[in-house]
Amino acid sequence: MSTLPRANQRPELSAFDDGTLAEALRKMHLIRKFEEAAEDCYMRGLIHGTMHLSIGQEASAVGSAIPLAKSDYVLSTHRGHGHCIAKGASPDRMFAEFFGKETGYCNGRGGSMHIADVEGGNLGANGIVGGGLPIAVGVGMSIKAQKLDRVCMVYFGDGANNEGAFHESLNMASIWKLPVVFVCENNNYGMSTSVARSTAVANIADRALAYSMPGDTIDGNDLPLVAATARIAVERARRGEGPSLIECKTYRIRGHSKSDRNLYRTKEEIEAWKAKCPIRRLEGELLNHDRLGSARLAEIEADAAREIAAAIEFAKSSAEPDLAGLTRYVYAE
Amino acid sequence: MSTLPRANQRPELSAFDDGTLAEALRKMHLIRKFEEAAEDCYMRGLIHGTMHLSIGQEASAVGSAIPLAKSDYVLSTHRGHGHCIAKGASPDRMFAEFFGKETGYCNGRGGSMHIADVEGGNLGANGIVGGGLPIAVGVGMSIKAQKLDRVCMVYFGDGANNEGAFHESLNMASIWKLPVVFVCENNNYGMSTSVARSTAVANIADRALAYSMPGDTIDGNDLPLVAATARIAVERARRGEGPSLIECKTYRIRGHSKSDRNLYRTKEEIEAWKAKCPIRRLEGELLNHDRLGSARLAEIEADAAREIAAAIEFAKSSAEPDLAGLTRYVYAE
Amino acid sequence: MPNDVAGADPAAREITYAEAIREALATAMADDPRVILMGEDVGVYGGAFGVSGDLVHRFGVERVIDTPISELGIAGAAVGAAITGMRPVLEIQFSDFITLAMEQIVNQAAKIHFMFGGKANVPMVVRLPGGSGTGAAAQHSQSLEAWFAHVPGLKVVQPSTPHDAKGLLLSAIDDPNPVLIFEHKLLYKTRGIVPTEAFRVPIGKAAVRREGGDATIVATGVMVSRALAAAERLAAEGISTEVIDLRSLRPIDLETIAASVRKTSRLMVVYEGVKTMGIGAEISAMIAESDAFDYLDAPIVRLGAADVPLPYSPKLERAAVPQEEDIFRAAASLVRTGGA
Amino acid sequence: MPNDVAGADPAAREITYAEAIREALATAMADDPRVILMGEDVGVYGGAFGVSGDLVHRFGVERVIDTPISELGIAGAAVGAAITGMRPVLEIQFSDFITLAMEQIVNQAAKIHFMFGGKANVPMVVRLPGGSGTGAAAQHSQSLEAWFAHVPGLKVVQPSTPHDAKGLLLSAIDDPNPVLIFEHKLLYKTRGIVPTEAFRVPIGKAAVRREGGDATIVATGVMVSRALAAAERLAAEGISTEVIDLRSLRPIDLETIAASVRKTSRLMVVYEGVKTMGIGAEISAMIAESDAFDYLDAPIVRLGAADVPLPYSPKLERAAVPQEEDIFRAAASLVRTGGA
Ligand SMILES: Cc1ncc(C[n+]2csc(CCOP(=O)(O)OP(=O)(O)O)c2C)c(N)n1
Ligand SMILES: Cc1ncc(C[n+]2csc(CCOP(=O)(O)OP(=O)(O)O)c2C)c(N)n1
Ligand SMILES: [Mg+2]
Ligand SMILES: [Mg+2]
Repeated sequence: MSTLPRANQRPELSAFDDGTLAEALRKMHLIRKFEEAAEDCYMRGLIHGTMHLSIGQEASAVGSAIPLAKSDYVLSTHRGHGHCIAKGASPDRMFAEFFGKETGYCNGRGGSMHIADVEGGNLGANGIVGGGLPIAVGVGMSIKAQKLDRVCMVYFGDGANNEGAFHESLNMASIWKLPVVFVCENNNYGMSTSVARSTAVANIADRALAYSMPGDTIDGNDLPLVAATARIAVERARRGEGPSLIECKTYRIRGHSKSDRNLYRTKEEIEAWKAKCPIRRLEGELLNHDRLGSARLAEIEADAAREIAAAIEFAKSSAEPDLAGLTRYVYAE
Repeated sequence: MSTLPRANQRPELSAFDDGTLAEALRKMHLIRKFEEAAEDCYMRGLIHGTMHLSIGQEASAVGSAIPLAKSDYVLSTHRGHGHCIAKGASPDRMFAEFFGKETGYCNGRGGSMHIADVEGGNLGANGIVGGGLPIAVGVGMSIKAQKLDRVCMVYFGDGANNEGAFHESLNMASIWKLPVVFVCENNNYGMSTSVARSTAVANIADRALAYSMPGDTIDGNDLPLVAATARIAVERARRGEGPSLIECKTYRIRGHSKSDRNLYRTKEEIEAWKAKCPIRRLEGELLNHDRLGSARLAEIEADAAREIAAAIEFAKSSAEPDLAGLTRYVYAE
Repeated sequence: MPNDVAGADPAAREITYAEAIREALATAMADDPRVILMGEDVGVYGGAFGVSGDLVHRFGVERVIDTPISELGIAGAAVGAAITGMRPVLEIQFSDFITLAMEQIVNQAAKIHFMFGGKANVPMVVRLPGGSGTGAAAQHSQSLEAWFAHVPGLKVVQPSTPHDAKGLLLSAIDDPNPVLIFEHKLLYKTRGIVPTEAFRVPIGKAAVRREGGDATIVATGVMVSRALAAAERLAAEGISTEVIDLRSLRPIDLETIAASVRKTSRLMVVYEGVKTMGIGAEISAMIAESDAFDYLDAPIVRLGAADVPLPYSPKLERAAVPQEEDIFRAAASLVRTGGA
Repeated sequence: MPNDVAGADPAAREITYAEAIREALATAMADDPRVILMGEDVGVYGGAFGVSGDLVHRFGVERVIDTPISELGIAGAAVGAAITGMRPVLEIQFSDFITLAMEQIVNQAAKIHFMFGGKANVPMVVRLPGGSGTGAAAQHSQSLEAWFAHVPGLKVVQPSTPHDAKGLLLSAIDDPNPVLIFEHKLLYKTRGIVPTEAFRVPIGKAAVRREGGDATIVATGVMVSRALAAAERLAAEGISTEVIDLRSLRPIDLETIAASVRKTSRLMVVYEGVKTMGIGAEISAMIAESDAFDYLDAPIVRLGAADVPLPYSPKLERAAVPQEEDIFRAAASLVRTGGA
C-alpha cells in the first residue's frame, strides 16, 4: 500500500494504491450483486428463511476490512453478507449456505444469520443484536494472551448500541487495552426505530468517551475515508494501545427484512440515499482522479457478475444435508 | 426549608433549615446504630444470612433523600439499610425482617437484601447488582403515564455501573425524559475490584454524557452538598425535564460482607476514610456555624440509640412465620 | 370443539390468531388506561409479526411504546411500571431474546410479590413469539417455555387457537401476577372463530379438543393442530385418541390429563421444545406419581424436538421437531404395541 | 464407596470440596497455558467462596482475571476466548446471576459448534455456585441447573463430593464443548478423599453410592449426602435403598438408573431445584418411557423444592427444600405403601 499523497487527491484516497482500490471495488460489487441475487432467489422461493440486506452499506464493510490481514478476526451481524465477503469468503460457499446445502460454509446449518468463515477469520454473523460484542472482548483477550499479532474487528448496528452488551464490552475492552476495533454501522434505524428515537446521544461514537477510547463518526459511504479511519484504529490495536470505536454513517436501501413495509421512513429519504451509492461514488472518484480507468472499472463489475452467477450454479448443484446427519455437530468430539 | 444564605455559611449548608438538618442527622445516627447493632446481632448468631453494611456512607443515603416526599419512590441496593431508613422506614420492622419475623417489612421472606417499604415509597433493596436500574425506568414511565407529581430515585454502586442494565436504563430514562434520579454511591470498590480496575472512565458521572443528561461527581460524605445536588436533580425531574446522574464519592468502612478479609485495600486507606466520617463531619460543621448546638446534637444521638434498642426488642419478641404459610405470597390473588 | 364457547355466540366470527391478540389488546387498552403495550417495533412498524398492527394509531405513542433494543431494560421497565400501578404488556420480539431478560423476569418479576411479603404485585404480561418452521435458524426458533414452568411466581400459557389467544391474553392482563404468553409464529396467520366481546379463558385449565378412548395425546401450541390432524388419520385406522390442548404450562391442569389417562390408559405428550427437560417430562412425571399411574397400560411416550439446535436447512428443521406424521406413527405404535 | 477410585490411591488425602476445585484449576493451569480463570473477585479476594484462593499469586493476574460486574459480557468473553484457542474457566459468583448471561450461554456457546457446521469449538467451563441453606434469600439460593439440561450443545454436571469436584472439573476443562458445573455453597467446606494426581471423572456417568434392593434413590448435589444419611436410617428400619449420585444432568446416565430400577422396582428422585420441571421430571419421564417402566411396582416419587422462591426466614428456607428427614419419610412410605 502506497501512502504517498498524489496531486489533487485527498489524503484518504491517495493513501491506497490502485490494487487495493480495485480489490475494494471488486468486493463492493460482489456484495451488491451477491445480495441482489440472493434477494432474487428468495423472491423465487429458492432461498427460505429470512435475510437482511446491506445494499447501500458496502463501503463500510469493505473499507473497514482493508487494513485487516487474513489472520485477523471479524465478528459480524445479522446484516453480515458484506463483512463476510469483505473478509474474503467466497460467494459460492455462501450461496450454498443460503440454499441450505452441505457445501455451505456452515454445512447448511447456519444460513444467512449465522454464516461464518472461521478459516478466513470471520467468526460468524449473529442473530442476536449485539451478540458479537462480548465475544469480541474474548477474542481480544485470546489474542493478547497468546501474544498474536492480530486484531479483532466487531461490527454492530446503531440499534445494537443500546444493548447492555455494548456497554459491558466497550468497558472491558478499554480497561484491558484489548486489540479490538468496534465498528458501528449506523444506518439510522434499528428495524423501524430511528437513532433519534432510540439513542440518547447525537452520535454513537460520542459514547466512546464513556470508555476512554477514541471515537470517530464518519461518512460510512466514503470508502477511502472508512479505510483510512479503520487503518488508524487497527494500527493502534496492533500496537497494543487498545480499542477504538468507529461510527460509519450509512443507510440501508432495502427494508429491514422481507416483512418491512417501510412505514417509518419516506420514499424521498430512501431515494436521496440511493443517490449516495457508495459504489458509484467510489467509481466516480476514481475516474475523476485518473485511478484505474473506466475500462478497468467495467471489467471489475463484469467479473463480479460472472462470479456471482457461477456461485449460484455451484449452490444449486450441491447436495442437501442427509437426514441421518440431523444431530451432527451438536457436540464436538 | 429556608433557602436564604446565612452569614459565613456555604450555600449548601444555609440552604437547609435546622429542622431538616436535625432530621438528617437523626437518620444518619439511626442508620449507623442500626447497622452496628445488626452487625452485633449477626456476630452473636441472632441474625443469619448475609448483610452489607453502609457504615461510612450515611450522608449519601440521607442527603439524597432530603428532597424526596413520602410519595416519591426509591429503589435500593444490597447495601440498602441507609436508603430504607432515609426514606422513612422504622427500625423495628426492619429488625423484625432481619430476624426473619412475621412482623418484618417483608414478613420475614426477604431479609436484608430484599427489604422493602412499599407504603413508604421504598420499592425494595435488590440482591442483583444493577437490578433496580431498569425497574426505575418503569417507575418513571408509570409516574409519567399517570401524571403523578412524583420522582423515582434509584441507587446503585460503582460496581453496578459496568452492568449492561446501567446503560440500557440511563438511555431509556433520557430518551423518554423520565423523572428518575440515578444516584451512584461510589465507594471505590465493587466487592474487591476498585473503580480503576473495573471502569474505563475516571468519574462514573462522566458517563452521563453518553446519555445527554446532567452528571455530577460530588463528595458523598458531605451531607449538605449531597442534599443540594439531589434537590436540583429532583426538581429537574419534577419539572419533567428528565433524569440526572449523581455520583457520590464515599467509602464503606466495613468489608463488603462478612467473608471479606480486606485483602484488596490497606489499613491506612480504611483509617483515612474513618476520619472522614460523614456524621462527625456534619456535627462539626453544625457546631462551627452555630446550627443546632451541642446539647441538641447529643440528644439526637441518644434518641437514636434508644430507638434502636427498642427496635431490637420488638424484633426479638415478634413471632416467626408459620410453616403452614410456606407457599403464601407466591402468587397474588 | 369441546371447551370452545365460540360456537354459541352469534357475534363470533373468523379471524386470525394475530388479529385475536390485537383485538384483546385493543379491548384491554380501551377498558383500562393502565394497560400499555411496549416492545421493539410495536409502534408504526406494527410489530415484527404484525400483531400490534394499527394499535399505535388508535392509542397513541404514549401507550404503544417503541423501545430501544434493550431486552433486559424493557423487561425491568415493565416490572417497574407494574409495581406502581400500570398493566404493561411487553412484547419480546422473538422469544429467544428472553435470554437477555431472564434476570428481570426470574429474579424480579417472579419473586417481588413473595420477597416483599405480599406488599407489591407485578401484574405484567410478556408476549413471546416462539417456535420453529420459518427457516430462522437456531437463535430465532426456540421453544423455551419449559424453563418458565420451573419458576414459582410466574404463570405460563401457550394458546393454540385464535380463540384462546384472545381469551388467555385478557385473563393474563387481568391477572395480578406476571404471565408469560408463548405465541407461535406459525399460528399468527391461522384462522378460527372468536367472539367479538371480551371473554376470558381461565389460566390453568386444559381443553379437551377431541374425545377418544384408546390413548390420550397432550399437545401444546402448534402441536395441537398437528395432533388433531394425526387423530383424524388414526380414527380412519380405527384408533380413537383423545387430544388435550395443555394451554397452561404453569400451573398445569393435572386433573384434566389424569382423568383422560384413567379413561384411555395410554399417554403421549407432544411439544415443540427439546424433548429432554421439556414440558413432556413434567407431565409424564406428574402422571407417574399420581394415582393415574395405576391405569397406565403402556409406558408414557414423549414426542419433543430432537436434541439439536434448530437447523437452518429446511429439511433438517422439519426433521428436528414433531410433525403430523411423527405423531400419527408414535400414537399408532403406542396403541398397537405399547410404544415399543 | 463404589465408583470412587480414591480408596486405591496411596497419594489421596482428605481435602475440602473448595480445595479440590482449586487443585483441579491449579493442575489444569500448570499443564496448559490456554487455561485461564475469570470472574468477579476471583483474584486477590480469592473468590466469593474462597474457591480460587491463592491462584492469582501462583498464576498471575493475566491468567486469574478479575472482571467488572458484567455477567453477560464476561460470559461472551469466555465464548470469544474459547473459539480462538483458549480454555477459559468462568466463575459466575452465584449461579443465580447466570440469568444475566443466558444469551451468551444458550444462544452462542451452546450453538456455535452446530451453527457453524462444526467449524469452531467452544471449550469453555462455567462454574456456578448454587443452592440454598445459607440464608441468602430468593436471588442468591436458586438451583437452576434443570434449565441447562434442556439445552442441546451444553453439558451439565453437579459434583457432590470433593473427589468428583476435582475429577469432573478436569474433564470439563478437557472437553471441547461448553460445560456448566453446578457447585454447591454448602459443600465447599465438606471434606473427602481426593487423589493428588490429575484424574478425570467422566461426564455422563452416574455413581452408585450405596447398593440396596428395596428402592432406588437418585439424588443430585447436596442431596446425595442427605440421601445417604437417610439410607442409613432406613437400613436401621430394615429398608434397603440404592443411592445413585446423578453427577451429570446432561447427558443423563439412564442406563445406571434403569439398571437399578430393574433391580429395586421403586424409584425416587431427590433434588434441590423446584420440583415442578426440575431434573426429577426428566428422570421420571425417561424411566416411564423406558423398558424399566415394566419393573416399577409403585409410582415414581419426586422430592424437590416447594413451589416457592427461597424464603429468607431460616425456618421457611429449611422447609422449602428436601431435608434428610423428608427423604427418609418419603422413601419409607414409597417402600411400605407405594408412596401414597
Ligand atoms: C437481542 C435481539 N433483539 C432484537 C432482535 C430483532 N432484530 C433483529 S435486527 C434488529 C434491528 C437491529 O438494528 P441495528 O443494530 O441498527 O442493525 P441494522 O438492522 O440496522 O443493520 C432487530 C430489532 C434481535 N435479533 N436480537
Ligand atoms: C448481578 C450480580 N453480580 C454480582 C453480584 C455479587 N455482588 C454483590 S454486591 C457486589 C459488589 C457491588 O459493588 P457496588 O455496585 O460498587 O456496590 P457496593 O457493594 O460497593 O455498595 C457483588 C459483586 C450480585 N449480587 N449481582
Ligand atoms: Mg441500524
Ligand atoms: Mg462499590
